[in-house]
Amino acid sequence: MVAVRLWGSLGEAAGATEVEVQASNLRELLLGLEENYPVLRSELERGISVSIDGKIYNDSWATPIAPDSEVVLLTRLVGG
Amino acid sequence: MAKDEYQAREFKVIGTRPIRPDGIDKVTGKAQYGADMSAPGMLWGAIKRSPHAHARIVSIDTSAASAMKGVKAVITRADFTHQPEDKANADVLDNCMAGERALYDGHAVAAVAATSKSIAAAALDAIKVDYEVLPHVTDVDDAVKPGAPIIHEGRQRENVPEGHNGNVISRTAFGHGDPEEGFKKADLIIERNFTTAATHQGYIEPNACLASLGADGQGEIWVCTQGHYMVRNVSAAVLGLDAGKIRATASEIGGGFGGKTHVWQEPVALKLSQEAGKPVKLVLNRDEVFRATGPTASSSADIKIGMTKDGKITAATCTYRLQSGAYPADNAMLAAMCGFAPYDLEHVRTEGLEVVTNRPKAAAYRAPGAPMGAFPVESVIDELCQKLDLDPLDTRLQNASREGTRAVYGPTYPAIGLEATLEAAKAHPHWTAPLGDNQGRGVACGFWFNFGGDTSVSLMVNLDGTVSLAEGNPDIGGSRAAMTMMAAEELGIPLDQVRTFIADTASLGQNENTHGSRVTYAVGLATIKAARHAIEVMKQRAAMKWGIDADAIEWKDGAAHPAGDNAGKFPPMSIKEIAAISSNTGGPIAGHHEANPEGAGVSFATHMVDTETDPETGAVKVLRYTVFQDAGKAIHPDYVEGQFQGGAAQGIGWALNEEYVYGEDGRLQNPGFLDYRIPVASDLPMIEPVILEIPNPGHPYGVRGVGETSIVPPLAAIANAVSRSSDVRLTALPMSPPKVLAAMKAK
Amino acid sequence: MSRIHVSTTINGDETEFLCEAQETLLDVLRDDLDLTGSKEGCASGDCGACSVTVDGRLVCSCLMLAAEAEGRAIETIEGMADGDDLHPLQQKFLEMGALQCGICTPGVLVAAKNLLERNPDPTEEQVRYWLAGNLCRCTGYDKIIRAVMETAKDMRGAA
Amino acid sequence: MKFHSPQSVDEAIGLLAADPDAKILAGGTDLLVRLRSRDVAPSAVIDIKRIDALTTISQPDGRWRIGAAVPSAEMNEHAGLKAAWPGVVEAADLIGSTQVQGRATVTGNLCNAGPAADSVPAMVAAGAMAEVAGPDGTRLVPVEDIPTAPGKTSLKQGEMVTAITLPGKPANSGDAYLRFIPRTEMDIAVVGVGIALTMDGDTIKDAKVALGAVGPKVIVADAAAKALIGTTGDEAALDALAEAASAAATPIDDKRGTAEFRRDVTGVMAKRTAKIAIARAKGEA
Repeated sequence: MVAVRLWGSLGEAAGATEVEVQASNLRELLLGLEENYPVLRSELERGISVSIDGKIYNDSWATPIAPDSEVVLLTRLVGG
Repeated sequence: MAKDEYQAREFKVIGTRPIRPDGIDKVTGKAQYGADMSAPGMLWGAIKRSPHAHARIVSIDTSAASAMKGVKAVITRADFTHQPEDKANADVLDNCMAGERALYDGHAVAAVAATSKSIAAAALDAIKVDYEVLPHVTDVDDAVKPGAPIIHEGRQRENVPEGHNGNVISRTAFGHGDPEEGFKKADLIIERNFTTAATHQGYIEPNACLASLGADGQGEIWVCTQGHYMVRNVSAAVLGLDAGKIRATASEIGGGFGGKTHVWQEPVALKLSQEAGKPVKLVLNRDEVFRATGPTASSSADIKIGMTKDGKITAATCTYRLQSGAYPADNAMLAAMCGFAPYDLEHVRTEGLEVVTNRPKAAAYRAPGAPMGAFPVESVIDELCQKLDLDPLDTRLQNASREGTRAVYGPTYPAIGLEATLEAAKAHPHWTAPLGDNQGRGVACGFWFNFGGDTSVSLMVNLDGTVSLAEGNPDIGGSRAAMTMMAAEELGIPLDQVRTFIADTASLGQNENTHGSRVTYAVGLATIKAARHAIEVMKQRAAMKWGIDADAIEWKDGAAHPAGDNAGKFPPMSIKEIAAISSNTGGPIAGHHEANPEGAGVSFATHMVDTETDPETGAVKVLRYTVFQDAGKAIHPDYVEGQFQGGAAQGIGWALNEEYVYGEDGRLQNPGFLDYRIPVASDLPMIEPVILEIPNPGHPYGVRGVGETSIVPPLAAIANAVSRSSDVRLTALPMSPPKVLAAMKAK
Repeated sequence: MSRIHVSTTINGDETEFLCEAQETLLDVLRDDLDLTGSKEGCASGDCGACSVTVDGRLVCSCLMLAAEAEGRAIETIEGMADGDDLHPLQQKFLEMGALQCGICTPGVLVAAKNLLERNPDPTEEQVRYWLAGNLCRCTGYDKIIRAVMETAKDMRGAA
Repeated sequence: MKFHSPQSVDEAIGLLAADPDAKILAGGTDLLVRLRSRDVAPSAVIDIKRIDALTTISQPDGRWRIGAAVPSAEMNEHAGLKAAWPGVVEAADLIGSTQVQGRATVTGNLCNAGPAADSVPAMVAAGAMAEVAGPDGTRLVPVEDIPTAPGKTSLKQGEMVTAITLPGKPANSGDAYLRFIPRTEMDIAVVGVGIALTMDGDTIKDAKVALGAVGPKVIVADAAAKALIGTTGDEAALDALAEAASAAATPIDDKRGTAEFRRDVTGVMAKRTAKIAIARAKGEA
């Protein structure tokens, strides 16, 4: 299981600052979150970024995640 | 975790300052920008805009305009028969052409195409629009008050708690620890409200395009934009067309800074062309650029920071309200993520509220939201230092984020370069230079995320051994030079043997916008990998000629060499020689790379500025300015320096004089460069760029994006300098002379 | 509507065109004569991107009616290089990276050339004030000012 | 719209008198902006730059005469005029950018009747007269009497200003103009102060103070001038000048500055301007 840290207001909505998901890559992580945590669905639909061990990923499903990885959900980033 | 891309090496080309490949065209007037292209049979487009901040469109009578000689098409929202399902695209459509309501002064309500500019202008005058004027709100703090006119019913996201009115579209909160506990440990707490005005990117080239669309849905668009793929994709979605049937070609782009990362008028040009059956050129004028293309959000922030006597920040909170204009955006969220990112805080909480108002849709301006995030934070830290008699650089170093720090937005930082910029600032002669009367020195830090995104590059080895490199990102400030250099470095050939082109949307796969400080990082990475791919192919071709295994060949100095004596004795085979036999060895030689690289890494900067305040008029003069920022690896240092200098200059304008001024009637009062006061040459000193090079592990050469972070620190750096030169703390931007003088008089 | 016939000299070439009375010189240069090097950034004389010289005098071509060009000698960015030989300012701008997006560059070059013709040894302050009407949003002006000063120095040395 | 380029003043007046909707085109730096923004839609423009008499700076009968079509850049390049009336020339040199100065005229600056016109307070302080030609002949009108309100002038149908005249420089006199703008260039004045004065030894014998951008039209601040006359221009006199100048200002709040700021800065600018004018009168600058 991977511990996934939620950002402040998302944690408020989920009632927890962390949730656990069975995942070995980004794709599995996103699917697991969507399936198990309906409260996250609106944010997932709007798009999110994910920090894995301090690096920020937007899209790449194949990005590996180790069981002890630090995984933090982020709101989707845009630039200028 | 993905493996590091970075490998230390000696460079031959990288880090030098060659003349940019597109340079001659740009100093001789040959380069073609958005408005410079024409087509046979071309018509001139023009847009009629709402003079009201908020109004119901009762009716539009286009009959007189349509009847005019030379008028070939007149369109209103009724002509856009496709309604996009996606909310963001539906907003783009509504912003390009108002539906039931005009939501801001300058909102498009109709458009024409005519055989001349003057006929098009006359036709706009002939269109009669009947408006029912509605109550409006343009100020972010007014918009969140009970009883404010609500801009959109039913758009509030589920993440907004009870108690906020409908103009608060979204709420996002970040942080960790327990700030209330932290504040108890503070010796001094400062709590204040800060505001920033909306500013425009102020690119000198007005938005422009030349569009052609047939009844069969096949079309072409020539457009000045930061992303021609984005323009194609969004325009197709808005009009209900197949993206693949439209080819978008990027013109040269005369500045963007985030403002050209959106679609503002291209679907209108395409629709006019389809109606008229002819190509249509649609060039906005400056007034339209200010009124109808996205400026930044204005902001209001309530901040509270506690510090101990010896400079430790014990807790911090900040609520940011950013007005996103007439349509939802995510700027407050970014402010709430970025403001405290430079600091290692045990107890921190931020929240960002996205607020809609009757203003043009806000867009990014370099690092979106980050300057508004940093201004209150860096101002209050400085004020704490002043009141506690602490050194502002040492105090920042003491609290600086470093490897292992948990960021306010959640993750634990890997190795980052903030401390390096602070140490460089401390060691620089600027820090200890003497100051005169009414002069002060300010410092501030800034943070921005960089990112990668979809990238597609092709590298063609031509029959004569020269190289054509195709990339899909408009060159906004020297990126052709950077790509050419990376390709030449990797291939081991002279720079003049490579020419880089910005390909149209039919020639390469999807490319993300030129934004997010991504191009030198992501397109550079793809360029290097495309070159490596081509090298692999060339090694195979040489292997075939020599009758040895490709693994027994190494590539150096632009040629295939046998790898050691065991591989056989062959003279090196140059790229030219390999290209000459390509038809005999398997056909054309090309390398390509398609990826979504995600190792951009985050970026920090520290800025230092000296100002002098005129005690009698409140005028602030910038005397000296130094930028310290990590570039990872500067490919072409001139253009890295240019990004540092340009961002700082824009921040200076934001800090001192630039603002959107709205009247009671909700109309923009200063939609021109006369009264929207961007810095002129005589306003500024030289801006010294100090490039730090701490390699980014996510790029083969260590490149880190540099385009955006430089606009983050100046707002507070200048406020801090003004505070130290005139003993007043300005909390509302811009720090225009009337505000500074009033503050000094109130002291 | 009847159009006005204008005979003028542009970059040394005798040129004739027809224009409407309200058309500016910039309109005609760009839309009728295909001299698109002069840019329209504001159409109000505030940005300088359309800078040209008329009888040697630096002006914004957006603030001059095309009909006023009758009998005048106009120089635009397209006339600055002598064939393949760049003007020293053009060359220096390239060498010193004094442009980013390049949209203001033609106007800046035309204005800087006019300055150096009048004052071969300007101070930094004089360069900054002379170019105050040429807005640049990319560079912070630093490299532009340096390039003009360096060119002036080179040209003085060569003279 | 028609375009006329008359060769003589009489021809220009004939065109103007015959067409009430025609506009004079001198430098055009204001007119073209207004044409483009569709703020005005004249039936014709009358370009006066082909009228020789309007394109030169001359000195008939000891007075300076600046033709209505002379751009401010030419004023700045005229050593004699600059030596005589440096304040007027500096004010003209502040109108817009280098490019704008290549076209803009002080006559146009006056006739646009903009409250913030830079050259007008300087000309008023210097005692400039407008040479007004019309169907009934030519008359000389004090410059301060040309604008009557924002965008409005006292010119009658068919009349045009053909030149600005300035007296020959009186002995021991000096003039100056300063304005306040938020940037260093390219802005419209938030406050403008023109002062011309004559010294008798160390004493100010005569002075005229004119204020711009702090009222609907240029303000002749007699009380401010009185604060200087009979003094040496010492600190106390300058303070009195500042106070009187601020008191004479009748500014409004707008996008360029608050009324309070303008009132305060009027006094500050008056002091600074007076110092320069005094130094010039004494031959020290």
